Amino acid sequence: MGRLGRRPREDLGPGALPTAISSLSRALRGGLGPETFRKAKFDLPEAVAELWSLLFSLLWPIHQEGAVAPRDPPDALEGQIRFVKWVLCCYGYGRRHFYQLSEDGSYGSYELLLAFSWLLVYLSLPERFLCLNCVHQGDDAWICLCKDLASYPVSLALGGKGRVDIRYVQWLLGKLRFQWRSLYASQQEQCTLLNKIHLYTRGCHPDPSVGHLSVPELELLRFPESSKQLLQQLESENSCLEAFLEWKHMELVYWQWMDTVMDANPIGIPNAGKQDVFLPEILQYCSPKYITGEMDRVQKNLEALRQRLQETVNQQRAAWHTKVSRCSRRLPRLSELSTAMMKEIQETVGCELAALEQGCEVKSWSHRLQRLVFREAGEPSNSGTHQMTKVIQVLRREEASLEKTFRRLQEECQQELAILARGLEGVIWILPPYQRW
Amino acid sequence: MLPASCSHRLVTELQGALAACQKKEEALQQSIARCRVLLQPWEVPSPPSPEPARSTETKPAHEPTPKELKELELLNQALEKALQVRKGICQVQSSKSASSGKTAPSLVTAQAGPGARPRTSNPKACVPAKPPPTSQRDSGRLKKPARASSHRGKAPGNALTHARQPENSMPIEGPSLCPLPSQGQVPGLPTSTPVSVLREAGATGPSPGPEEGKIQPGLRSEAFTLKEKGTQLQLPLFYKKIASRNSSLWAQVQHYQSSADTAVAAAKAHFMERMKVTFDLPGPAISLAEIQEEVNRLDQACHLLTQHLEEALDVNGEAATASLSWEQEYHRLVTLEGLQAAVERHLLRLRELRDAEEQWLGPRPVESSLWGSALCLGGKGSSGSTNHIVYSSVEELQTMTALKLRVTMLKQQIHLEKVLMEELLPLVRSENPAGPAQVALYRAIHSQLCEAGERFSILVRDEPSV
Amino acid sequence: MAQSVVVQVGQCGNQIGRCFWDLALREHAAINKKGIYDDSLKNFFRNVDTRRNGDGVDISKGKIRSLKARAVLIDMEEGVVNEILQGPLKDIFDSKQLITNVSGSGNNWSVGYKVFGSQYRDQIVEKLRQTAEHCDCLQCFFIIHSMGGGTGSGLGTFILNVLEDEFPEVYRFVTSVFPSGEDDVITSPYNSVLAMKELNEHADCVLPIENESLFDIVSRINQMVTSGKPGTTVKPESLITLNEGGIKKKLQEKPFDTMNNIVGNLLLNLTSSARFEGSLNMDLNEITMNLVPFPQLHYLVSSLTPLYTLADVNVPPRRLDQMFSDAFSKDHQLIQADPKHSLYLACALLVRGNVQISDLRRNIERLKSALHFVSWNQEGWKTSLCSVPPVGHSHSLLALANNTCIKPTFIELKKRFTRLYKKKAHLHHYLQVDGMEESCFTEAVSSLSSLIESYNELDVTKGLPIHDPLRLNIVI
Amino acid sequence: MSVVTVQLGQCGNQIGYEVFDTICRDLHNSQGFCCKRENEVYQASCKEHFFNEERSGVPVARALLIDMEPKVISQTLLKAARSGRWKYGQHSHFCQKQGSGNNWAYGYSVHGPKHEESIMNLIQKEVEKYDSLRGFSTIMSMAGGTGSGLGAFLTQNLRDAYPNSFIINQIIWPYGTGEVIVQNYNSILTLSHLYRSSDALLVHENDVVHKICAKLMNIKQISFRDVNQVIAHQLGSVFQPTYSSEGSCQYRRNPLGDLMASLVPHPEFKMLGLRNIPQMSENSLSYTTFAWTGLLKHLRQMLISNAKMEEGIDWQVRPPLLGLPALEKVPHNKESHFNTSIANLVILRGKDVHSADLGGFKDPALYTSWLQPSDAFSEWRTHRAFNKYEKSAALVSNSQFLLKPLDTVIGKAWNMFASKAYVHQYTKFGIEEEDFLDSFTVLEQVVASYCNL
Repeated sequence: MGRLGRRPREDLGPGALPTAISSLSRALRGGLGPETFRKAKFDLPEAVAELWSLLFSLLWPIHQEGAVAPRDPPDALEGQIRFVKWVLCCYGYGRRHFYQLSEDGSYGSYELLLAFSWLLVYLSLPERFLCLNCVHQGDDAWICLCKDLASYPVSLALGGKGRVDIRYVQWLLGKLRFQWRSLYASQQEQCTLLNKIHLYTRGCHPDPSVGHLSVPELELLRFPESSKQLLQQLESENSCLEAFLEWKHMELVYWQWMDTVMDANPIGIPNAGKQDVFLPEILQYCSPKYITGEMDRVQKNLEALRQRLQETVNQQRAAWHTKVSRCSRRLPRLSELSTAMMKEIQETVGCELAALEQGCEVKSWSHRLQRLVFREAGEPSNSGTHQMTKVIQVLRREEASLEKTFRRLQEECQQELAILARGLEGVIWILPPYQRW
Repeated sequence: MLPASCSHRLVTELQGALAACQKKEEALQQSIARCRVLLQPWEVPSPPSPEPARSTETKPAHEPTPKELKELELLNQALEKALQVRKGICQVQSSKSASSGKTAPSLVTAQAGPGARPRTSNPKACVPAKPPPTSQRDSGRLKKPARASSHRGKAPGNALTHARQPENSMPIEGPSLCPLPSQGQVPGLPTSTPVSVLREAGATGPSPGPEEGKIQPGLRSEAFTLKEKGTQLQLPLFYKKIASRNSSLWAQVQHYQSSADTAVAAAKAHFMERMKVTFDLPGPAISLAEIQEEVNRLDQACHLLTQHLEEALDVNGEAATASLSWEQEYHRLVTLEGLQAAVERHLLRLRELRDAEEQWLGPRPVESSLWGSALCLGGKGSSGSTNHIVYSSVEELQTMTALKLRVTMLKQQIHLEKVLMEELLPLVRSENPAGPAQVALYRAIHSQLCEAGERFSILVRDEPSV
Repeated sequence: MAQSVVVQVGQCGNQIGRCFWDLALREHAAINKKGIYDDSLKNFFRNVDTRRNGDGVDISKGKIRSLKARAVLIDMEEGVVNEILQGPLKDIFDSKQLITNVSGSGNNWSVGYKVFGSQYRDQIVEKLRQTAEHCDCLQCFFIIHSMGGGTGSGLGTFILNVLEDEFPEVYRFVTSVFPSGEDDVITSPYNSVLAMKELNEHADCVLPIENESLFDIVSRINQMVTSGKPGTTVKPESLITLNEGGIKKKLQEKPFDTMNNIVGNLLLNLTSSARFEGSLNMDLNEITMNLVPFPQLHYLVSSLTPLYTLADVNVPPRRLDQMFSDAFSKDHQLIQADPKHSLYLACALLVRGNVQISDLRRNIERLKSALHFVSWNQEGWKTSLCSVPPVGHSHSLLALANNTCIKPTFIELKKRFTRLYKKKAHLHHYLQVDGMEESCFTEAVSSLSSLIESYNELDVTKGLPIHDPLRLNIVI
Repeated sequence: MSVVTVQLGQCGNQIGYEVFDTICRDLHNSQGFCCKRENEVYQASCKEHFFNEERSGVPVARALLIDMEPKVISQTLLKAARSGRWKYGQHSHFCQKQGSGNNWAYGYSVHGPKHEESIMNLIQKEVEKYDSLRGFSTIMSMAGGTGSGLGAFLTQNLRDAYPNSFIINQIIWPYGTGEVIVQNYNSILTLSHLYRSSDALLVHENDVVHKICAKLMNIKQISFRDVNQVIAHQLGSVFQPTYSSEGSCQYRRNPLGDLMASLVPHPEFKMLGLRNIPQMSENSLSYTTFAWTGLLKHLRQMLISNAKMEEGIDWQVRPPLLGLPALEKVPHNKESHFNTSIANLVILRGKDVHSADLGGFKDPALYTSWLQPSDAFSEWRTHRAFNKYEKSAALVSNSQFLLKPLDTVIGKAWNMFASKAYVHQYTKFGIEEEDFLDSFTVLEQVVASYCNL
C-alpha cells in the first residue's frame, strides 16, 4: 500500500505550523484554527472559551468510556471547566496555576495551551481520540477486561438517616448476582447469533483473511437507507486519519513552536505558593482510602512472599551445595562441564522469569479492538491474527488465580467469624451444608 | 441498621456495580436485537431514496488517482482470493444455485444501477432503483464507475460470480471489475436492495416494492433468510473502497506508532522537561491513576510470582526432591533467586508508590471511590488497528465470553468482598454479641462474607422453643 | 408400567385366585373393547403367541393373541387346581405355572413350611423366576392364602420368605384369610400364630380377611336381592354377583364363590389405580408408603362399597356420599372390626369412576370428625382417583385402614392359641417335623404379643389431648 | 430468552399441559382487545418464549415431560397432539415403569441418581435447540415422590450444570389433607432442598385454587382439571409477554430473570405467592365490566389482608402507620392480620392499561422496613388482554403470604417426626434422621426470617 505523507522533511516551510495545527485540529475533529493557538501563546482571552471546550470535548468521552450510565455532560461552561480541571488533576497535572483559573472562563488561554500540549504528550491525545472514535465495521471483540463492568458511583438519595439494614445490602448483592447471570445468558445468546451470521455469510467478505460479513456490514446491505451513517462515519474517520498522518508528519514543528511559547511565558509567575486552593476539593472524588488499603494488602503479600523465598532459597542453596560437593567427588571434571550448563540454565531461567514479568502478555494487544473472525478448525489462518484458544488459556489462568484469591478472602472471614461465634452462648451454629454451587 | 458511613459506602458500591451491569446488559440487548433482525427473513425493502447522502455532497470531488486505481486492483485480487476460499466452503450451495438459477430465477432482482432493469421481470414490479443522473456532483469521486455503469443491465454479471459469468464482457476500465449494483452512485449511498446484493445476479425477479415500509404481499415470497442465501451476499463496491482506504490509513497510523520519530520524541521530552523545570510542576511524579494501576500490577505480579514459586517447588513433588539431578537443583535455585530479586524490586516500587501517594494526599482521608475501576484509560498508546481474533466454533466463542465475564465478575466480587470486609468486620468485632440485632447482623455478615451471599447459616438455641 | 404376579397357595388361595382371574378378565374385556394388548392388561397378563414353540413368545404390543395369567398356582392337593385347569380359565394357565402334590399338609403349618418348603424350594424358585422373567418391571407379588390350614399357611409363609430372599426389591402383599371363631380345623390357632410371625417379619402389607365377615356381607346382599323392594333390583351385571356361572339365583347356592368374588374384587380395586388412568394415580408402592408408619404395623383393614348396584339411580350424590359412609361402617369391613370406634393410624380411599376431587374432599370433611386419628397423623388420608369404574357400577370405593381395630382379631387368635398350647394339645404333630422346636411356638406367640402391645400403646393415646412436641428454637 | 419447562410427576405433567394449552388458546384468542399489529408482536413474543417453531407449523412446546411411570405422560402427549394447536417434542419425554411411591427418598436417592444421565442429556438436547437459555421452570407437586424427590434432585443437578441459569420451581402445595399421608415429610424435604438450589419457589396452593374453583368459577363438581386450569391461567397471566419497560412497546426479553431480580435477591426469602383478579367463569365474564381502580383496590387489599381471592376480603386490615418503632420480634402465631411484603410485582393486561394507577402498591407501609418501594415494587404491563379478560391483574408477591401454610406443614411434619412415624420408609433409601433435622432447621429459619420482616 502506498503511504501517504511520507515526504521528506524539507517540505516543512514557514507555512508549516498553521498546516500542522490545522491538521491536528482536524484529526481531533475540533474546529480550532491556528489563530486560536497563536492567541493563546499571548494569553489573549479570546481563545479561552474555545480551548476549554476543546479540552472538555476531548476528555469527556475518554472519561465516559469506562463510566456507567452515561451522565449528561454539563451544559454550562463552568461545569465543563470543573470537569477538565478534575480530570487533569487525576492525571497528575501539577501546575497550580491552571487550577486557579477562574471558572467563568474569562482568562487563561496560555495556561490552557500548556495543559493541552501536556495532554498531547501524556495521553497521546490524538491517537487515543482516534481509537475512541473508531468506526466499527467488524464484530468487535474486546479481550480487554478493564472496562467491562467498571462501575462508577451512582449518586444516591438515601432516605431518612441514610442508614440501611444489612438485609438491604444482601438484597443488592443478590440482585447483582442475578444481573451477572442475565449478562451471561445475553452474552451466550449473542455469541450464538454472531456465529450464525458468520457461518451463513462465509466467503462473502472481500478480505479473505476475514472471510465472512460482520453485523455492521450486513446491516449495510439490509438497511441501505440507515446504513448511510456507517459510510459517512467511515469517510469522516478516513479524513481524520489523513489529518492525523499529516499532523504526525509535521508534529515536530509544533513542538518547536511550543518551545517558543514557553519562552514567551507571558504570565511570568511560576507557581503561586498557595498549594491547597483547589486540590482538596477536587480530590473528593478520588479514593485514596481504597488505594491505601490495596497497598497495605499488596505489601503484606509481598513481604510474606519475601519471607518465604528467603527460607526456601537458603534451603535450596544448602541442598545444592551438598549435591555439588557429592557429585564433584565422583566426577572431577564436572566443573568444566557444568559451567556451560549453568550458564544455559541461567539463561533459561532468565527467559522464564522475563516471560513471567510480562505475565499479561495478552493484555498488550487486548485493549485493542479486534475484529472477530470465524474460521473452522483446519482452515488456514493468517499471521497477525490472535487465536481464541490462547485468550482462553490466559483467561483460565486468571480465573483460577482470582478464584483462589476470593476463596482466601472468604476463609479469612470464616476464621475470624468462627472465633467470634464461640462467644455466643447456648447457641448452636449451623453452617450451610456443603454444595458445589 | 448499619452506621451511616458504612451504609453509604456499601450501597454506593453495590448500586454502582448494578448500574454497570445494567448498562452492559442494555448494550448487549441492543446488539442481540440487531443480530436477530439480520437473522430474520430479509424482506424486500423500499427502494432507495433518490437523494444522495448529504455528507458526500460536502466532500470535494476529485478524480480517482492512479493510486486509487492501484488500490482497487489490489482489492480485486483480494476478492479473487476470497472467492477461492468461498468456493471451498459453499461448493454445494453454489452448484445448487447455479443449476437451479437458470430454471427458476427467483431471488434476484433489479439492478440498482441507473436505469438498470431486470431483463425478464414483470415490468410492473420493476422499479428503477435510482434515477440515473441525479448525482453528478457526488459521483465526482467515482466518475469512472459512473460511466461504467451506463452499461445497462450489465451489472448482474459479476466478475466474481464464477458460477454464472454473464454474457457481457467486462469493461476494462477500473471499477467495473466490480460491477455491483450501485456503480455510478456515490459512496455512502447504497441503493441496492438486499435481494439485489445477492451474488447470483444473473437471473431476474420482481424488484422491490414501491413504498417504504410496505411490503407487497405478492412479494413476500421473496423474503429469504441469511441461512439460505447468506453466502450469496456481496458488499457494495463503494463500501469496499472506503473500507480498504480506511484500513490502509490505519495501517499507516500503526506504522507511525511503532516507528518512533526520534526527533519528535526528543522534542516532546524536551517539552515535558521544560514544563517541569520552568513551570515547576509540583505534582508528584506519579499520578493517582498511575498509582492505582501500578498497585494493581504489583498485586498481579505478586500473584504470579507466588504461583511460579509453587510450580518451581512442586515440579517433582517434595518427596522426590532427593532424586533431583543437579541441573534441576540448580534450575530451582536460580529460579528462586530470580524470584527473590523480583520481589525485592516490587517492594521497592511499592515504597516509591507510597511516597508518591503521600505527596498527593497528605494525611487527609477522603471517602468514595471513583478510581476503583475507571482506569483503563491510563493505558496509553493503544491503537485501533483492526486486528483479527480468530475463533473456530461457537463453543469456543462462548467459552471465551463466559470466561471473560467470569473473570470480570470475580474481580468485582473480590473488590466487593474487600469493601465488605473493611466495613462489616469491625462492626461485629467491636460490640459484644448480645442483642438479637447483633446476632442477626452476625448471621447476615457470615452469609455475605463467607458464602458469597448465596447461602445462610442458622442459629438454633440449645433448648427447644416453648 | 409395572407388573404384578399372583401367587395363590393352598385350597383357599386357589379358590380366591380363580375368582380373581375370572373377574380380571371380565373387567378388561369390558374396558378393552378393541382387543388390543395394552399397558393395563400387561399388569396381570402376558400376551403370548402360542403358535410358536412351546411357551410361546411374549408380544408386547398389538392385538391380543393369547393371554396368560402372571400367576403361580401352588397346592399340595390337586383338587382345586385341577378344577381350574378344567374350567373355563384353563387357557390362561399352563402346567409350567403349577406346583401340586397329592398328599396335602394335613392342616399342619410345619408340614407346609418345613417339609414341603424344603422339598419344593428349588422348584418354587424356578417357577417364580420364570414368571418374573416375563415381566419387564416386576413390582409386586400378591400372595393369596389362608392362615388356618396347612398348605396355605405353612407353604404360603415359606414362599413369603423365599420371595424376600430372591426378590428383595419386589413388594409382597399378602391376602390372608383368617380363621373364624368356630373353625372346623382344630389346629388352626397354631397354624395362624406360626404364620403370623412370618407375616410380621416378611410381608410388606397384609390384607386380613375373615370368612365370617364375608359371609355376613353375602347374606346381606342376599337379603337385599330377595327382599325385592319395589323398584329395587340388583343389576345382574354387577361384579359382586358375577362369576363363572354368575346369576343371582345362585347366590344362595354358592355363597363361597360370592365370598371369594369379594376378595377378588378387593385385589382388582386395589390395583385399578395402578392399571388404569385417572386424575390422581396411586401406584402399589404408595400403599405401603402411606399406610405403614412402622414396619410391623402393616395390617390393613379393608372395606369395599358399594357391594351391589341398585337399579334405580335416582339420587346419585346422596348415593355417592352413602358409599363413603358405608366404607367406614362396621358392616362393610372384610374382617370383623369396627374402625370407627378405634384409632386410625392412616386411611386410604381408592375411588373409581366418575368421582372428582371435590367429592372426595367433601366426604373426608364430612366423615373425619367421627373418626379418631392418632395424634401425629391427624390428617392421615391417602386418596386416589381412577377414572375407570368397575364393571356394572358407576363408581366404587375401596377403603384401607391401618387401624387398631385389628387388634381384637389378634387377641382372639392369641387366646385360642394359648388355650391349646397350655394343654400342649396336638403339639407332637408339629414337633415331629424336622426343624420344629417348641421355641418356634414361643417365639411366634411373643411376636404376636409384641404386635398386640404396639397396638395397645397407640390405643391408649386415643382421646387424650394432643400436645404438639416442642419445635426447634431459632435465635433470629 | 428461552425457558425450558420441566414437567415432573403426575401433577407437574397435568399442569404443564394446561399451561401450554392456556397459552396457546390465549394466542389464538381473537379478543385481544388491541390492534392487529400489537397482537402480532405479542404472539411472536409468546411463541418465542414457549414454543419452537416446527416445519409443520404446529408449535412445539419448550417442555420436557418427566415421570417415573408412563401413564400420565402418554396421556399428556396424546392430549396435546389431539389439540392440533400445539404439541410436545417428539423425544422430549422420559419415563420409567414404576413410580416413586410417594416416597421422597425414592425419587431423590434412587430414581434421581439412576436416571440422572438420561434426564440431563435430554435437557441438554433441548437446550441446544435454542439460541439462548435463560432458565428453567419446573412444575412439580411437593406431596408425591417423583415431583418432589426427583424434582429436588433434578433442580440441584440443573443448578450444577447450568450455574448461570435462573431456576424457578412451580410448587403445587398439597391440600391440607387428603392427598398423601406423608406429604408433610415430602414437603419439608422438598422445600429445604429447593431452598438451596432454586432461585424462587412459586407456590400454588391446592386448597386456595380449589376454593377459587368453587367460589369464583362456580364449579359444582371440581376436578383436578379445573384446579389445574386455574393454576395455568394464573401462570399465564404472569409469564405471557409484557412490555419491557414503561411506555415501551418492546416485549420483555427475560421475564424470568426480571421477575427474580425484582422479587427474590435475598437468599432467605424465596417463597412467592400468586394472586390474580378478576377470576370468573366464562359465562359471567361476558356480563361484567371492570375498571382498573376497582380491580387494583381489590388486589391491594388481597395483598395486605392475605386474602386468597376476590371474595371474602377482610377490608378492616390497614397497613401500620409508618414511623412506629419496629417491633423486635412479632411471633407469627399472634393475630397480626397485616401481611408484610418484601417485594411485589404487579402485572397488568388489557385495555387502557397505561391509565392504571399503581400508587397504592408503592406505599412504604406495605413493605418491610429495610426495603423502599422503589426497590420492592415492580410493574409489568401490556395492552394485550389475556385469556378473554378485558382487563386483568396478577400479583406475584414475596411476602408473609406463605408463612402460615409453611408453618403448618413444618408443624405437622415435626409432630410426625417426633414419633418417628414413617421415618423407616425414608431411611430405607438413604435419607437419615439428620437429613430431616437439617430440613427442619432450614425451614424454621425461613419461617423466623419471614416473621421478622
